[in-house]
Amino acid sequence: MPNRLRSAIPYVLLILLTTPILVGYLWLFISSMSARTYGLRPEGLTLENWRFLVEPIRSRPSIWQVLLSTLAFAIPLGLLDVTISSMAGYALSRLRFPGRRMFLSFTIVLHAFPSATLLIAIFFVLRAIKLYDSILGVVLVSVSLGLPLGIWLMKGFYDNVSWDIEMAALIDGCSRLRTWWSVVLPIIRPGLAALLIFSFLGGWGAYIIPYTFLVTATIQPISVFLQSLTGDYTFVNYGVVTAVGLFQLLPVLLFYLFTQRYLLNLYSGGMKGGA
Amino acid sequence: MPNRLRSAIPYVLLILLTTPILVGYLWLFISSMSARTYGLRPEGLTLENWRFLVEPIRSRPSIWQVLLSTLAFAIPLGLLDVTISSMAGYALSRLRFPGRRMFLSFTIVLHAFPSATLLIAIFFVLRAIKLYDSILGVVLVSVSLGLPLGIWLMKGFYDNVSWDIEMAALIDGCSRLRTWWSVVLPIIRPGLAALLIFSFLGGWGAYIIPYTFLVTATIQPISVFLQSLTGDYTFVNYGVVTAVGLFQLLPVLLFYLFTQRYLLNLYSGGMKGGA
Amino acid sequence: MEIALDNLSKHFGKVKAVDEVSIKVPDGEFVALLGPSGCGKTTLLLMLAGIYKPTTGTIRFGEKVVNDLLPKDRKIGMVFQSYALYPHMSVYENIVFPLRLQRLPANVVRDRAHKMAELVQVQGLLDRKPGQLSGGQQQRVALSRALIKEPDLLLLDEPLSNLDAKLRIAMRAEIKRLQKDLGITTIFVTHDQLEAMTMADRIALLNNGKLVAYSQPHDLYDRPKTLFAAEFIGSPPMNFLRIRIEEKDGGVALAGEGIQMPLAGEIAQKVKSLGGGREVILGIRPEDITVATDSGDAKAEVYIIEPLGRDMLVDLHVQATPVRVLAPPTFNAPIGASVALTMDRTKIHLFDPQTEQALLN
Amino acid sequence: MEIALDNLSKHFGKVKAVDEVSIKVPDGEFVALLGPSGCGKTTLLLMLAGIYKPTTGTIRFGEKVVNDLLPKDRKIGMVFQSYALYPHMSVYENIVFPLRLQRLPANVVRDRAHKMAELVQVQGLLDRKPGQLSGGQQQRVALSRALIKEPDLLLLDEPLSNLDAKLRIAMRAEIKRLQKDLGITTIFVTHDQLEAMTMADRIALLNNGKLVAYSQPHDLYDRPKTLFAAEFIGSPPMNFLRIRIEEKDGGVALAGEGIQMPLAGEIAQKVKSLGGGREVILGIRPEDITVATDSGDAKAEVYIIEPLGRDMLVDLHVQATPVRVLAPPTFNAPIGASVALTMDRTKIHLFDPQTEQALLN
Repeated sequence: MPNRLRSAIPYVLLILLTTPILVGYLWLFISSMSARTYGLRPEGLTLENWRFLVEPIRSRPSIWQVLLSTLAFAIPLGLLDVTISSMAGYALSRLRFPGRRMFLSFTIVLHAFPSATLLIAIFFVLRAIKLYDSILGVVLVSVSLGLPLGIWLMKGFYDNVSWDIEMAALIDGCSRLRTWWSVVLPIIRPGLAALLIFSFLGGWGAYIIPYTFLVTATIQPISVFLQSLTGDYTFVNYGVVTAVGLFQLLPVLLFYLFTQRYLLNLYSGGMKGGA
Repeated sequence: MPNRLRSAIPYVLLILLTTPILVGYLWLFISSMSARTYGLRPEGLTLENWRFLVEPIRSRPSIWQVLLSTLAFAIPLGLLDVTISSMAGYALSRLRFPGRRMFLSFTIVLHAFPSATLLIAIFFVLRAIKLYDSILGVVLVSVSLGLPLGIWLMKGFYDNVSWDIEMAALIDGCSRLRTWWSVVLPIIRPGLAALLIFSFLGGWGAYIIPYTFLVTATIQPISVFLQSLTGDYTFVNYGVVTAVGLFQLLPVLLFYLFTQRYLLNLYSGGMKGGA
Repeated sequence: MEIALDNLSKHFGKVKAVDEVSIKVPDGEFVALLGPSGCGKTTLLLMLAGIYKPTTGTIRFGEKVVNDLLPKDRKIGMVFQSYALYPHMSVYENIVFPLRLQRLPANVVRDRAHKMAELVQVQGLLDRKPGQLSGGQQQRVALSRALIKEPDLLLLDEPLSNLDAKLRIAMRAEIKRLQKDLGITTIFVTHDQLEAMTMADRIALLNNGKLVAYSQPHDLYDRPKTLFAAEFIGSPPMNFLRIRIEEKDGGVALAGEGIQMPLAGEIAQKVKSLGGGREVILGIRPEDITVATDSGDAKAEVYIIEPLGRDMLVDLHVQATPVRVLAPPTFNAPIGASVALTMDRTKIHLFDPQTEQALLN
Repeated sequence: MEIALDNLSKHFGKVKAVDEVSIKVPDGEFVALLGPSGCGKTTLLLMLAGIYKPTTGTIRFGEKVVNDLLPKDRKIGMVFQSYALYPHMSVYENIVFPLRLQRLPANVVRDRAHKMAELVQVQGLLDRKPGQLSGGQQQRVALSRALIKEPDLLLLDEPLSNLDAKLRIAMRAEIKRLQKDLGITTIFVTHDQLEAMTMADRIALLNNGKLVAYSQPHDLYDRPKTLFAAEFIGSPPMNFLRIRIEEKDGGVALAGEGIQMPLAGEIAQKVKSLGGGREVILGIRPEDITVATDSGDAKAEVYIIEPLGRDMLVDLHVQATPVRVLAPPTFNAPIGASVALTMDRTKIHLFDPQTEQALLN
């Protein structure tokens, strides 16, 4: 029995530590369904907070407009990120060219670079090339910031494809480009899928970049929309905020549920041993 | 000759693409040293913008106070992240326990989770446990958000340590704990160093979390301080902003210069093939 | 120290990795655990090391049951296939690590380390890191680290598999001699029948977690008790032919497709006693068959000839059955040539097709 | 197709991976590129495949210089050590991939694929993915993918190294027979002298990028022209002893520490002509020495005895020099016993210690 008690201790500790988080989520859910809350006790169950689904909140754009903007930002972001990373990663993994080593170091440095520091410089660049306050500009900036990690991850996947397979394709009659397209890319398909999902979800939840470089409310993505609900008024309607928060969260959760195993690839695929 | 011309094309393209970024940095530097700028042309070279080093800007805390707060945030963040990740990573890599597989999936899902969505829930939790507006609270939140990646990376390093070495240590007379401490940890030391630097620099440049959960100006880190310079006044003194920006950037750059090779370990160490 | 395994089993879920193995290893002997990959030999070794706990059965070191003893309390030394040297320590630190953990006085540690280094000839390497050593040197270091504790039992996991062919032949002899000189009871795991044959005093042959044979090398080679043992030991492997025991005119013969092999004397009596008309499997090693152009026990067609230097390995087909014969280096015949095979009567083995047990021993 | 390499070199920076190699491979022959790891054999193969470009020298396929030809234009097939099957394609798709790239009509593709699958016996596996196949099956698929183009030249990179011991012996014969049946000029790379000996019509022995021997297997075994070749070919390897040619009373003898070996007849004349008093290296294979207890050419001490089944491998020390002898399986002697060795006069090799060239051929 004391042995059994002892083995229970870690669980008790873990439960205690996890409770605040769970309570937070629970509150989120309850709050979105009620007029007011006292702690976790809801008062006045209502769907009023979810009205934003059918009717814009005061002077703001409709949620569907916001959703469209978010997708217009996140989808190109994911596609561009995967396209460029898959090409650059191949070059870094397979080709020997002057400056390759330096480029690799630089890539990883850029990844860990605090992006906030770059914001001012980026602002001037965007203004100069007339892409300030445009979705295209925000996509380009986000892709650039996402590329270092994407390239590294893709390089990891390519590194795991044996040279032999490429040589075999060359001997079987492929050109170099054909080898990449018909033999190598299909092999790293799980990696491509993972990076695509990862980038897309990154775009879905992105805040700083769109917040800084998009001023027109109609083209702002959902995370900025959500933040604006809490920031602009002296009186914040937490019910609505939590409902919108859940609205943003739910598709992400669903997405994770179905694509989790691809995301797992992202790290385990590039690494020996895996999960 | 046409061959030579052809091989020059990618370089020309790359230079054209890189120019805006370089110009941005150049402007940052020039602007910090001059009273005004017309495009890239400085007017009135001055060190006035750098006065914040010796004398607080208007009613704000002194830069050294800010620096201290930043370190008080970033150092514990790095240490805690490494300590916990190195222990959790070992368990995930080496021990078989119920729920391990689920925990692993969950970890990676949490890593890619848009943290902005969690802010509201975290706010309530922090207020409830009385850590709102305290450096400790911000450290705890940042550590939690950083752990998933840290744990995955550490797990990758542990996965690369052969079981044989651990068995050898057990047979040579070590306990399990001693094996971890005297044999396994020294082997993954490069990984620990890399994660420490990575976390520290993450803390140094962190913005959203400290901005959201720290209100008292004297305990805000430098990135929030920097942002506050641009946000609060109708007239923004860009000269000062760029000087503070450079002040934040320089130590980071220096740090990278000297620890780059550790950071390279972070990804290449965990992956087969490496750089 | 004498080691005794009694009905030892290890199950992983539903898989019986080791299944009721009983072995006695006399004090000072050198025993090989031999078998194909997945036969449970490594699991067995790790149970001896204390890394795995047996599911059932007992492990005895001398008189003491050690099932629940931790590895560090077992007085064992082990050399891993990968050598498993600590990469962050120098060779000297690697060798003395087990003694450091025992908190022995510094001068004892130093003396023993130098004696050990001399024994395995790594005196000149003490300051290096393992990464700077060749495979052979790493193995010597691993060996000295395992021996410095003066263990009661030495365990070796595929000790030669990471060495190149030439070094393997040299280390084989050296390890065997070292074991004989020190007299430490030693158990090693290998998948290579030649390694087991050459090094071990006794071979425990395992298959699917079960012990199929436990005897001396020459015994295993000359008188295999099962079809599996006959097939596994020896290279090129033994030939197997499906034949029938035929009694005719008081004589006895082995007959099969393309085979007619009359017997005489003692062997004829033995075979006769197995029963006429019985279907059996004839086993015969490549060196016990001679090839001639005229007549013999079987008619065969040359499939291909492979020069081994010392001999010619002749691949033949007796009808559809492949048969390999070691012929003198002068042997020559074109592909497809018809030849006759004569088998050495004293070296034939017969196996029951169902039970796979040897019938003549 | 005849293949000719003429002064072929490949430099990587300052490293000469392949150094002025000239070889002619007659049409339809099976040639092994043999050597220790890092000897340049794989680099040479990849130059033949068109993956690497030669630094200097020429490669000729028939009459045509192919130095600058892309791999896909060379009409070659290649089987890689890792098999290099495309994991996302089925076995059938793997096999027909080279034909698809040639845009052949669908029915031609289908017919050839089935003929090929039958030849290498993978008919039943066509719908599987490579990941579902065993090593041996993967190799057959790789072989059929290489052969379906009906190449002029077949390249094999360590074709047997990923197979287990038993399968290796079987595939060795099968690949050799397939090559003979199809008559395709074939070049394969191996580090295993036994593989080269058994499979090749001709062996190109490489060391440090240089060609050290190019001859038939039995020639390389019986009459090695250099010390390196003598050492590399044969297992257990040849024994080497430092001796001196002594002329005494008109007779001639080989003498060394613990060795006194009088010669007579033809060999005596040959050795005499090398010059009395000359220091040379005596090479003799383990099977050409006999062990006796009474007297012989050399006195030796038993170091350890290793049973091989068919023979006993006796490790001896002649003074400090290790010598290995193959003795009959009945041989037995305790460690440290004194024995006498007699060497077969007709099988001795002498090498110059400086030039490492053979002196008796």
